[in-house]
This record gives sequence, structure tokens and C-alpha cells, in this order.
Amino acid sequence: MAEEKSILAVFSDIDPAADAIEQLRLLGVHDDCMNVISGIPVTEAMLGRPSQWTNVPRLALGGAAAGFLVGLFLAFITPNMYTISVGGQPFTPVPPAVIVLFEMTMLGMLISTFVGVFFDSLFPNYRPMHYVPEISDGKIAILIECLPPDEQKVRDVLKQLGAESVEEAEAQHL
Amino acid sequence: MTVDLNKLHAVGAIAEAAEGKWGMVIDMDLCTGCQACVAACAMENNIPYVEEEDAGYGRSMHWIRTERFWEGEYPEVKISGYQPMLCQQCGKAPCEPVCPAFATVHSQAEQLNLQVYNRCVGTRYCANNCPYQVRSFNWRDYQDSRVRPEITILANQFNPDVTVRRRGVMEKCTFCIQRIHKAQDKAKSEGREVEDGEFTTACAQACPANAITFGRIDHPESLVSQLARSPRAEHHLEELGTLPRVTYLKEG
Amino acid sequence: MVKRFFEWVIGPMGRIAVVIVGMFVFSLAAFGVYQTQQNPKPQPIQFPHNLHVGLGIQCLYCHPGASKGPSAGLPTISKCWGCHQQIAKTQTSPKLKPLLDAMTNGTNFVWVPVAKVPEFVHFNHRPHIAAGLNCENCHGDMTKVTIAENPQVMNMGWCLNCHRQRAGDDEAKLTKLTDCGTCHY
Amino acid sequence: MADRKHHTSHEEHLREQRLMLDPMPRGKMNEMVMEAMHTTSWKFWLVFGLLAAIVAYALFYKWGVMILEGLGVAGVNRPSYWGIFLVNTVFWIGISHAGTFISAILRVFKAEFRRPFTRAAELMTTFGLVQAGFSIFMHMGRVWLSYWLMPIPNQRQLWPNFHSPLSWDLLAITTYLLSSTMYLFLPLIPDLAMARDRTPDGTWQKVFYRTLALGFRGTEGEWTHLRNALNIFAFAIIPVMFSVHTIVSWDFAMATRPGWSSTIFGPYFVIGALHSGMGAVVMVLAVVRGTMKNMKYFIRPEHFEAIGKLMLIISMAWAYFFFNDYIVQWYGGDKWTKELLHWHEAGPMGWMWFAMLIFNVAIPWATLWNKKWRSTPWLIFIVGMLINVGMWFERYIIVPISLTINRMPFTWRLYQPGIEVWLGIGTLAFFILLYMTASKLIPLIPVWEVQEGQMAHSLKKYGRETVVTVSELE
Amino acid sequence: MSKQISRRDFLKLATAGAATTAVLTGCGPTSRFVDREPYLKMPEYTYNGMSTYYATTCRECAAACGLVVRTMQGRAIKVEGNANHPVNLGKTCARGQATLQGLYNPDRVENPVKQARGAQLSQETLDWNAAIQIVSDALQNTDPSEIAFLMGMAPDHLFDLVSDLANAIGAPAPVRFGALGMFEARATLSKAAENLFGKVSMPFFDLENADVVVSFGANFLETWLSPVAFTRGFAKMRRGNPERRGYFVQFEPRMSQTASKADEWIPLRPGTESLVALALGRLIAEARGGAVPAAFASIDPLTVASDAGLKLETLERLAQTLVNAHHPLVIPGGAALGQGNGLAAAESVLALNALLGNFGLPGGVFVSPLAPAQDAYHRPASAKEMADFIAKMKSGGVKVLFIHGVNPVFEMPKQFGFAEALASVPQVISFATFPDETALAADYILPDHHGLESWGYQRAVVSAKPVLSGAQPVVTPYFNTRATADVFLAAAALAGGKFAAALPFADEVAFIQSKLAGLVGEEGFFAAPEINSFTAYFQQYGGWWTNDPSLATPSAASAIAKRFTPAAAEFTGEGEFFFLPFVSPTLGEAGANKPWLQELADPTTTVMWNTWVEMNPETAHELGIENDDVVQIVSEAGGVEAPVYLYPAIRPDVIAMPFGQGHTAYGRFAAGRGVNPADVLGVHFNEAGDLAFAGMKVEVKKTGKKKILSRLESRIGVYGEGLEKE
Repeated sequence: MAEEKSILAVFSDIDPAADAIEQLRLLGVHDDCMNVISGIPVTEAMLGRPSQWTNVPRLALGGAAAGFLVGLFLAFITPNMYTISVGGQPFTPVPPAVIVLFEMTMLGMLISTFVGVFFDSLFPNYRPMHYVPEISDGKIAILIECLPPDEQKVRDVLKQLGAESVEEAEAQHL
Repeated sequence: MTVDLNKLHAVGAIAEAAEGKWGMVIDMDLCTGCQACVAACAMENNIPYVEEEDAGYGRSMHWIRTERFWEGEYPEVKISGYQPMLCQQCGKAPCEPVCPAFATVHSQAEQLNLQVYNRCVGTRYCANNCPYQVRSFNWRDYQDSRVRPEITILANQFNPDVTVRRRGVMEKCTFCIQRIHKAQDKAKSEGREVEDGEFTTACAQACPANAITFGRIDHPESLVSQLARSPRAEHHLEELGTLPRVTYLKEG
Repeated sequence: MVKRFFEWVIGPMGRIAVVIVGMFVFSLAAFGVYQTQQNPKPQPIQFPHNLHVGLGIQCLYCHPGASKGPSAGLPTISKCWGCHQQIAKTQTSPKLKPLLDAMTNGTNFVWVPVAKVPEFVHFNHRPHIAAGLNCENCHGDMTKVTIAENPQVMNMGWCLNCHRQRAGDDEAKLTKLTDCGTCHY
Repeated sequence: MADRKHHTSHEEHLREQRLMLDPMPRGKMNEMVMEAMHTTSWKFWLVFGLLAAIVAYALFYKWGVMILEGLGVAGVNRPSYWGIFLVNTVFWIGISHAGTFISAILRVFKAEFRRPFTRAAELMTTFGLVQAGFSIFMHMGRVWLSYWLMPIPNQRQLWPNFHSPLSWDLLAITTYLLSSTMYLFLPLIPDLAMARDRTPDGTWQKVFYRTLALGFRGTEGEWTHLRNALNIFAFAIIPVMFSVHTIVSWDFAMATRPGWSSTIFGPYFVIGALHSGMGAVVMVLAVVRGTMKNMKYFIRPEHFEAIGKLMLIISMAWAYFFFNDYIVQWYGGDKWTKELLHWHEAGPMGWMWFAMLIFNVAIPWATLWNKKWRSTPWLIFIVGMLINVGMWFERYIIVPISLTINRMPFTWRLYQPGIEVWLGIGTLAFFILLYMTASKLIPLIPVWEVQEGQMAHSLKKYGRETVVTVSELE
Repeated sequence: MSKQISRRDFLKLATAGAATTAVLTGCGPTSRFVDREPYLKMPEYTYNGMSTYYATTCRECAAACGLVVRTMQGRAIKVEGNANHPVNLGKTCARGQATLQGLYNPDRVENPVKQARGAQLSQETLDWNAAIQIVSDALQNTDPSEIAFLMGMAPDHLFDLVSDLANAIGAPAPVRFGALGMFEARATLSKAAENLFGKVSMPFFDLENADVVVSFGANFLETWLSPVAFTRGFAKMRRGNPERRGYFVQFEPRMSQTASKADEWIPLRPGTESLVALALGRLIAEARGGAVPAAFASIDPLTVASDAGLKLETLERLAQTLVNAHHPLVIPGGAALGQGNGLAAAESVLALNALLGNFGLPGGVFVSPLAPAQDAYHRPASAKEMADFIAKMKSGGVKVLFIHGVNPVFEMPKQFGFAEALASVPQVISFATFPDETALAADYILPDHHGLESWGYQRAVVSAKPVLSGAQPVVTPYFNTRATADVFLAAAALAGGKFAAALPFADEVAFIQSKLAGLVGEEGFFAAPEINSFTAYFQQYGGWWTNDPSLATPSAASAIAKRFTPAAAEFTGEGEFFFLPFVSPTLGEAGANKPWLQELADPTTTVMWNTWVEMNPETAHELGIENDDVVQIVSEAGGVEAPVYLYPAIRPDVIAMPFGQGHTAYGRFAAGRGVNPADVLGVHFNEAGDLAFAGMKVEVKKTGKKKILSRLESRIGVYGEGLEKE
């Protein structure tokens, strides 16, 4: 589909954007074909959008588990590689091991959360993307991909509902 | 007989092993404070001198020092017994677990506290944690001939059996472990056990008053064990549960 | 200001500067590597181990300390002379001239030790020999080399490996052989 | 009409007071933040150059001297083996607690006043930890071998000793440094994107922001992932923060020394850390408000007022923990502990002990109870500074002064600082230098968070009273 | 670099790796393997890395302790005691331990030099042949009566050799002197023994077997006569008998290290020792009942007690203790003899022993045996004799002076004017090992070996058995030095005639053998049928001594019968303080050039690396003096400045100073460090001709300066300094 075009409609406020999304849905634009780009975290509920799927919590959990395993290795395996007795303590005392386990678990969890954001958001991504810099000045943009055949209708609706500009989205260097 | 601390995961069992292997008894009634032990130790163990300023600032490197306090007021004043203070080779040493690099560890073969110089990174935690304050730290390059030209010739007397330490390393009394090894090696090559009194530490060897006795504390018939059972015997700061291997015989 | 610096860096002078700085860093690194790659000092005499061992001379003849104490020892010149004075070739051979000179002038060879452990390691040959190890277990096959070379990287991992292997299941032996105080004091 | 007028003026008054009720168009706000970043006077460069010189001399040159000559050039001795090095380490770790406290705990509890200065506080966390790391590495006798403390595989199979509190410390500080840096970075991404959008092409800043913004656009997915991650961070970093200073306190509490072996040291240190951390935040905010352009809009007396309240509470908590520690030690009556307590109060450094109590308790209590006083930036700046001095004294009392007294009276000896004073000054200068650099490179105000907050705030009239309401957006 | 790289480069990497680890991990430039292969031809019995032990004699003081020195590849690395040696039975003192720092001292005289009395050690080195020529010329071209030999205290082979030489050529007998002898008043003790026992000898005190010991100032645990032997004896006395712990009382105005080990330290007014001893005698006699012997009859204990500042009850109690004792022993020594009435003090204490009836009994007083190969007891010169010697030098009676083993410019009080006297001697030849003050004032320094590099023998000063302690080189000489005995032998041979005839020996070993020849076949620790095997054993065992003690019992009768005219000592000087110099227990008289001795804490004060003035805290408080305040001690002879140490155990009217520091030369560790209390001393003698070093009163002046003394002890922990009182 070489023909496929995207439209970027820029709104200055949340209300018209929410209305526009509703109208678009009536026009047959599927939710998956829409994306809202905003400078502040506008929640899905405000715009009446389905909630987004995110892997971050799962990744965090996995990272925690991995960190825990590393902690186990450090606390219980490494002292047995070269057994050295100190201060009459056992080689693998549990109380200090708890500390190691805790720190490594937290480290694993937080690193994987951080990496999770990158992973889920496909960061870093320096390829050209549909964007207008005004978004970071508070505008809300709706990016409509996979346009229905009656493209003009969509444009009209957006215009009617107060879009400041409705333009063919151009990929640009961010 | 060596007690294998590997298998012992309980404190009680460690206390059982607490008698250790090598022990020392110091008779404070005999110690005259003459410093012969200090000099002998310095000569045996390549201990640097630190010169006036550092010495007066608590940086002297002696592995053994004689402590003495005053009691009473003139004219009924007296010195409360010279107490040679050296590493007590604790069975449960507070210095050991706190080293992050395993530089001070408990020798399971010899039941001694070891200081592994080359592993030491110089956090000085062990010295902080030593209730006896007997660890000394190489604050400067005291043994470097580039810093001190006289070391070039003084180094001729260095004991090749003991590492020459450089700056940033903690050190302490080793119970003359080089002599222990030597005696054990000799005994082994002759197919026998080390005999009591066959060798001794440099301090005990020098002590003119014979106030220091060194030997196998786990052999009940050895001289040091017999002395350690004396009614005058006490351990310094015993209440900390460090299980010191040096026994002091009180005056009187 | 910073921007101008960046512009300057991108410009020709900046590139030259970057190249110079890079070369400086590189040469420092190269110097460091060079320092660790120095040839050991040359031996005073090109001693052919293979020849002597081939003649049936035991290692302990020239390195008698190995069976008695910590150091195997390097032979003094009188030891060399003990045999070589009876060998006619000693007087003529150019290779043996250093020996002849040393003997006539009463000077000594300063051998360059090859198999060295760091100073904080206290190694004792005697127990190793007593444990049934042969010289070549650590020093390599001397019938194959002329000037002695050290075939092993003599580090702690290597020591421990062998100690652990030889201790086997004997707990007491393992304790002794992996005790820090056995080598470090 | 009069009534109405009254209401209007009351509303206006509220708006003037509270940033959250004083919304501003996003573009304008962005511009203000960017302008603050880009407006640099010669004074800035003067201070910057001065600090750079101090860092080069006091921190790096002096440290080099110390590495080459050994720790003898410092004042550490037997029995004060640690000296100012550890004082500074604890101090900087304490400072670093403020960032997490403000941005994580207050985020979790949805304390809205936090919004404009979470970043300023988080920066302190990261930079403070960097200084703590410097301090702790400096005090090592052979710092070039410090990598031995890392759990790195090696041919000897000898790993670090996890019995040692210092090993825990290393793990905890590493964890904290990494996670606080990540926690600083995540909410920064949208602001970096904003800076990117506002930076003209062809400048190095554009490259810088473009690189760091990672291609962030603000799509729904990106926001969701970010929000989720921030929630996880906000919750998870709190126990990490508590663990860090607790473990630092265990460096002391695990030791068999009179005065150190105290079970309350953990929470006592944490509260102490917050105490000095909040003091430092106040100082930073006052300076930022005073010196940077447009910051009077973002940082208002209400913020000082709110932090002042927190400081007062923390000061009370600190006093409680201090007294708790003191009375338990005193009541125990152990010979050496008594000697130590006597030494604290009646020793040659006794003035420090009293100064600590005055700075940490008396002065905050005397000033912060008053709403007007605690809203006055310069006043609270001074209080914050005194608290920091007091907390530094507290650590000084815990480390070198307590180290003087041990169970071997024959070795007691006073500690006289040497080169470590320079090194301490160096870390302080480096901290400020890093902060100044950051203030010119990254938006110091998290614009999107402020906007989000302003979106949620509104005024509502109940009868004749106009009140502020906050709606939960998430 | 492709295929060939593997092994050779690997090897390089490995070696370099070892070097890198060495540097990284803290063992760098100074190695524990310092050039330890100096052997050209390694002895058959030597293996690398294995030690060889040689028996020899300690030369740090004149006590002649036996040493066993551990050497490795030609370097001495540790001094240990010779377990067979009767003087020290395997024990050593700190000074003996540190002798290695003398051997490898960075400031030794490395070559014979033409010193020409310069301020610094001359760089103008001499050839040894030229040096011997100089000695030979000096011997030949000088009238024998104008040749003088000044030697150290040790009665050793060199003394014998020089005596023989002097005898043969008609020169005056060599003079032996040492600061230790001066500060112990040895001449006084032997004079007292001579007066009472009728024989020139040293009394022997059997400390080992005594059970109650009362010492009048004898610092036998520090430097007195033979400290190691006495310390052993003390230990035996204290704990040797499992049933009874020995009781020890010390009378001394200042608590010395010895007194600090006493069960009772009784500070008495300086100069009243003889009175107290006599009073004790009277009390003992009275307690026993029966007649009071003549010696004690004329004393009134009550007056004595008040004169000495004691309580009569103390004396009575002590008398009772002595009466009840099985083996009581009273020892005179130290500062008690170094006063105007020192001889009387020594005699009255010996008389007290006679009264206690311990002469010739275990734990009592004996007459020391003569050492092997000795015809009569030679005591070192007293201060009076030195003064006479100095007068002779000043009057031009000495044209050539040979000095060996003594440093009188430093050791003698300035008032004696030794340095000036030296200037009036045309030729001074020093044999010093170290560039000390006297050596620098010489025309030539022909350095002797260090003690551990030398041959010789030495007679024990104090021993129950006759002991001839053997010395042999344990290492080859490190510098271009030569044994002084060899120099004299070579010079004599060069001079020919009566000189060569007096010393017909190839080298010093031959001379030593000639002296040992008389012992061949004697029953002793070993017996050898002929001289060569005797010499071999002599070296191997570190000397020769008899198996059994050969102590003689003095007669008690004359001692008890002597009539004393009891009087307290006279003091010279105007000041308000008694001045009490004592020899530093750790430094001795010549230890200041050894850094480790400097760093040893003084046992009682724990001061290191400096000189201090001991003062009672009360006195200091009254004078407004604090710790570390520099004060000036002023006497008629001059003044010295030193920091104050507030010493809790010293009489308020006494100030004390250690002797041992205050060098102006003597190497980098000694020069310019501390002050020399001898500079305060005036020329006053007791009846025996010994210096009345403790017989002065001095003034103390504040200077307003401060010098922090380096102490091992904590001022906070030991004295509560810096803490407000609770």
C-alpha cells in the first residue's frame, strides 16, 4: 500500500481532541489506527481511549527475579568457591545474605524497569517520525494511520471539531 | 588435630574450637617493660620506624607495645604492671569479618589471624574494629629506599621470610608465622611432630625476664598450656567474646 | 562558548588537535604495553640446559637448595668451574669466555632469575620436592631448552589448581594447602 | 458586588501564592525554563572557573599527592583510622537522601507541592552520591586496587567478603547510585524532548538533547510505559534509600566499639540523612530561586513553607532518635561507653557536641514553627545551612571523636585533620560544579510535571469559601 | 609475531606480570631479597634461602652477652641470644637486638680518612697501607711515655693487645672509660668492695636466689653492669620459687624502670642512702635482739627517717621483712653511689648485707670470680682518673692519642674539658666505627669493623662463672674497614724492633689464640686437647666458661666492724632541685644512631626520639610549668633546654634527665636530637674518685617555648588530659 497516508491533526485542548476521537471512531477509524501525541501525560480515560498495554511491570518482576538469583549466587555460591573462615562466622551466614539478596533484587528490578521503558517504547529511536514540535508546547495531536477510503470526511470532521491544523503527516527528524 | 571450621555452623561449636592451636602466655609480674620484645619483633618482621613526628601521632608501627598506667598519687604511686599488647590472635576475631577483601582471615590450618598484605586495599576497618588496637597501618612508604635513602643499606638486615610492606597496607603481629612454618617444615622433613619449645616467637625468644611463653595451647602438657591454667591467668577484654589466644598472668 | 568549542573541534584545526591528543594517548598506552613486554635482562652466559641435562647432570647438582629449603639456588661460578676446568674446550670456546674471564678476574655471575614469584609469596621448594613433584612439573622440560624459560604463568590460580588437585578429598590437606597463611605472611 | 470582589481578590491571592493554581500556557512555561538555562551571566562563569580550579587543586591534585605519598599526609592515625573521609562519605550520602525523599516519597503520597523541584532534588541525589563515592575511595590505602571489592570473576575464585558491612555498603551505594540516576533520567526524557524541540538545528545542544531524548514524542504508549516505570521506581527506590543509609550506619553499628554498637543507628542515620538532605534542598532551592531567571515563578514561598514544615518534623524525629540513642547508651553504664559520652561533652571537642544540638534542634525549632519565617527564603536558607553544619558535626562526633575512645586507653589520641580537609573542600566544590553544569544543560524544572499538576488543580466554591481541589488524574 | 610469539612472549608477559603484581600489590622497590648473593665462592654448607647461625658476643655494652646471629647469604639478618651462654642464657636486650642497625647503619665510616679535625666526616680517604704507616710512625717517632691509649669499657682482646704493646714499649697503660661506668659509679662499688673485703674486685649479688631484695638506686633492670643477667635473676627471684614470690623494695628519689617493678618504691631524699642503710641495719639488729654491731651503733633511725623524708614505720616494717627473709639481699648502685658520699653508701649497704649474714650464701653477696685468662680485676677508669688524664693531655704530656671504642667528647661532662684537651694533643688517631664527636675531632679515623664483623673475646663483667665470651665475624666487612688489632699488629711489624717483638703475631686471630692457649685442657663448658680445636669450639659455642660457679665468699667481719661517720651527702650548686641524670634504658650510652632504638618507647615515660626533663606534677604546677614546656636546667657548669615530662613518680625536689641523646654528630639519627644532661654536670668527685653526677642542685627556668614530646602513651587515656573532671 504505497498509497497509505497518515494525517496529523493538532488540537490545542483536550476536549476537542476527545470529541474528535469519538467522531473518528464513528467514521470507522479503528482505535488501533489512532495515536495521541501529547506534551503532558493525558490519560486514556480523558480521551476515551482503550488502555495501553505495557510490559514494564512484568519486566520489572523478571528483573527482580534475576537480581535475586544473582544475589543468591553472590551470597551462597561465591563463598564456597574459596572457603575462608572469618571471625568464627559460618561461610554463608543468612543475615548478611539477606542484605545482599535485597540489594541485588532491587538493583535487578530497577534496571529492568528502566530497560523496560526503552524496550517497550522502542528507545532510542532516531529515525524520522511523525511529529510536530508544537506538541511539546502543549498541543495534542492525533495521528491517524490506515485511513478509511473517505479520507476527506475525516479531515472535515477534524476541522469542524476545532483542529488547528490537519495535515498530511510528514516524517521528520526529531 | 585441627578443628575444621567448615563444618561448624554454630557459634557454640566455634567456642569449642576456641582453644586454638598456638598460644602465648605473658607474665605481667615478670615483664620489666624493657622493650627487648619490641626491638626483637621489629628486627624479625621488617617493621619500619616512623620517626619522631609520626611516632608521637599514634602512627608507630610496633606489632607489640608495652602498656603501662599509673596508679595512685605520689608518693604511693606505682606503675600498674607493664602489659605487652600484641595481636591476641582471637578465635573469634572482630577484625576478620569486616574486611571486604578477605585480606584478614582466619587460618584454619594454624588457627591464627592472618593478614594477607597483597590482598589488603587499606580500608582500615579491621583496625577500627580491633578492640585491642594492635593493628598498624603503613601510613607512608616507610620502607621505600626512594623515599628514605638509608633504607638502601638498612635493608640488608631484612628478614627474607617476611614480606616488606609498602604504603597503604595494614599489618599486625603474626605470631611469627614464618617461624611456625619453618619449624613445621623441619619437623616434617625429619618425620616428626614439632616439639614444645623447639622454636618460639622473636619476642619470647628475646625476653630477658622470660615473661613470654609461646607454644601449642591445644597440647595440655605444653608449658604454655600449663601456664595458661594458672590461677593468675586472665584474658584481656574477655567479655567481648573474642576468644583471645594470649593469656596474661596478673601480678601478685 | 561551548558551541564554539564544538565548532572548532569539527573544523580542520580541531581535527588535527584531536588526532594529536589521540596519538598522545595511544603512545602512552603503547609505552605501557612496551614496558610490560620488556625482554628480561640477558643471562650472563648463554647456558644450554639441554646440553647439561643431556650429559646426565641432575638438576639438584647445580640447584641443590631445592631439596633442602626454600630456594633452589643458582650455581656460583666455582660450581661451574668444578667441572669445566677439566674440559679442554673451556679454554678455547668463545661461548665459554665469560666463564674463563670471571674465573680469572674473580668476579661472579649475576644470573637472572627466570621463575619468580612475587615478593609477598613465600615459596618453599623442599615440601614440593618431598611431595614427589619433579622439577619439570613446574619448570618444564629442560632437555628442550637452552636458556631456561619459565613455561608457566606462576600466579595464584595455577598454584591453587595444583594444590586442590593434590589434596583431593583429604580435608585436612586441603585446608592446609588452601590456607592463605601457607604462602602469604 | 463587594462580596464578589472579595472573592475575586481571595482567588487572586490564592493563585499568587500557589504555583498549581497559577497556570501558564505550556509554550510560555517552556520558554521560561529554556531561558533560565540559557541566561548565563559572567558571575556564573566566574564562580564556575573558581570552583573548577578548586576541584582541580583540592580534589585531584591533592588526591594524587595522597596516592603517591600514602595516607600519612592525611591526619588519620591510631585510633582515628577513618577521620574526615568517612565523615564526608556519610555526609554526602545523607545529602543524597533528600532527592529520593522528595521525588519518591512525596510522589507516592501525592504531595503536590513537590512538583517544581523534584528534579533539583534528584540531581542532588546523584551528585551527592558521586561525592560520597569520591570520599570513600579516597580513604582507601590502595585505591588502585579498589576493583577487588567488586564481585568480579577471577582465576583464584576469591570473591569479595559478603560478611563485611563495607561490601554491603558497596552493593547498596552502587544500587542506589544506579537507580537514582535512572530515576533522575526517566522523568527527564519528556523535558529533554521539549528542550530538543526548542533548540535550533545545527547547534551542539540540539545534538545533545536529541541524543538524550531518545526519540521521545509523547505517544500514549510512551507515556504509559513512563508512568508505569515511574510508579515502580517511586515505590521501589524508597526501601533502597532506607537500606543505603541503614547499611552505612551498620558500618559503625556492626563494630565492636563503645558508642557505635547501637541498634538504633539505622533509623537514626536515616533521619539524620533526611535532616541534612532537606536542609541542602532548601539551600539549593533558595540559590536557584535567587540566581536563575524566571525561577521566582516556579519556586515560591509556599514551597519553602512546605519543606520547612517537613524540616521541623524531621528535626523533631532526629532529636527523638538522638535522645533514644543517648539514653540507652548512658543507662547501660558500660565503662567505655560512659567514658565516650563524657568525652563527647567534656572533651576538647565538646563545643562541637553542643553546637550540633543547637544547629540540629534548637535553631530549627526556634524558627520553623513560624509560618512566615519558614516561608522566607533567606531565613530558611540559613537554617538549612546550619542544619547541614550541625549534621556534619554529628558525623564528625560519630567518626573521629568517637574513634578516639576505645577499650585501650593507652592508645587514645586526638585526631588532627590534614590533607583530607582539602579533599573535603574539593568534593564540596565538585558537587556545586556538577550542579552548576547540570543547571545549564538540563531543564531544572520538570515542566510536564508542573503542567500535569496545574491541570489537576482547580478552585471550587463551597458557600462563601473558595477552596482548592485536586483531582486524581491517574 | 605470528607463530613464534607463543612461548617466549608468554614468558615475558609472565615475568612482567609478576613484576606488575608486585608493584600493584604493594611490594616494590625495597625488597626482602636485598642483594643476598655476595659470595664468590659459596661455602659448602650454605644454601640459598637457608640461614647460617654464628655465635658471637654482643658489643653494645660491656656486659658480654652471647649472641647467635642468623645470617643468610652473607648478610646478618637477626640477632638471637646464645642459649648456652651463662651471662644471658639465650636472652637479649633491646640494644642487643638493634645491633644490626649499627652494622648496616647508613652513617658508618666507610674508609680510613684523614679527618684533620673537621666538623664533618672527611671525604679524604686513605689507603690502608698509608694508614698503617701513620700508626707505625706515630708509635716509632713518639716518646713512649707520651703515647696514650684511650679505650672503651669492655675488657676485650684489643685491650689485652694494647696493654701488651704499651707494656713492652714502656707507654702508660691504656685507659678504659665509658659513660655507663661513670653513671653507674663502678669504681665506687669496687672501691667499697676493696675497702671491706680487702681485695680489688667487683661484688657479686646473687639476685636469682634471694627472696627479699632491697636496692639502693641500683637500676639493674636497665643498664647496670649486666642488665640481661640481672633481669633473668630478677625473674627467678620473683617467680623462680613456686612457693614464694620474691619481694623487692627500691630506695630511689625517682621511680626508675627498675623501681617500677618494685613492690615498694620508697622515694628518699637524695644523699641519704647511706644513712638509711645504716638505720635499717640498726633496726634489724635491734629487732633480732642482741648487740648492735659497731657499724650501726652510732645512727639514730628517727633522725634518719626525717632527714630522708621517710616514715620510721616504713623502715621498721622493712627491717622486720628483712629479718624474716630467708635470703635477704641489699644492693647498692646507680645514683646512690654517684653522690658526694657514694663510697659511704656503697660501704654501708655492703655492711648491711654483712649484718644480714648473706655473705657467701645463696641469694647473698660474693666476690666475682676472675675471668678466664685474666690475672687481676681491671676496673675502668674513674672520673678522677680521667680528669688526671685530661690534665696530662692539656699539659702536653700526650703527643699521640689512640682512641677506640669510646666517645668522651660526648660522654664526659663538658666541664672536664676533654674537647679542649684533645686540641692540645698533636696527633689523635681514632678507630671509631661511627663518625662520633670524638672521631670527628681526630686527625685520622681508621675505622674498626663493626662488632659483628670482628674477631675477639670479651670478659664478662658480672657472672657467677668465669666467662670468656668469644666473638667472630658473622659477615664479611661491609665497608673498607679493618680490625684495630690488625692495624696495631701491622704497624708494630712495620715498625720492627721492640714493637715487632712485643706483638709477634701474624694477625689478630693468632693473637687471640695465643691468649686462649692457657685455657687448653682446662675443664669447662668444653675441653679441647689442643689450641686449634679449642679455637674451633670457642667460635662454635661463643666462648668458654667453667661449668660451675667459682664465687668467693668475702669476710663479713671487717664490714660489720667498720665505723662509719654517718652524714648526708653534700650537694654543690645553688639551685633548689636535686639533679638526677640517668642512662636511658633503651638507648644506653651509644644507641642514639640506631633508628629502632630511638623509636622504642622509654619504659616509664614512653617518650621516643627525644630528651625530656622529668618533674613532679605538683612542683611543675607550682612553677606554672606544663607538659612539653621547654625549661632550662641551669647549673654552675652551664645549662640545657629540654621539654618537661610531668612524671608522677619523682620526688618534688628532684628533676631527672635521661642520658643518651644530644649528639652533635654520630649520624643522621642521632645528630641534633635532644640534649645531653652531662653538659650540666660539674667536676665533683666522691671519695672513690667517681663523678658525683647526682650530687648537684640546679635551677629550673622557664623559656616560654614548647616542644611536643613524642609519646607512645595516650595523654588522654593515661592522664585524662583534655577531659574536664567529672
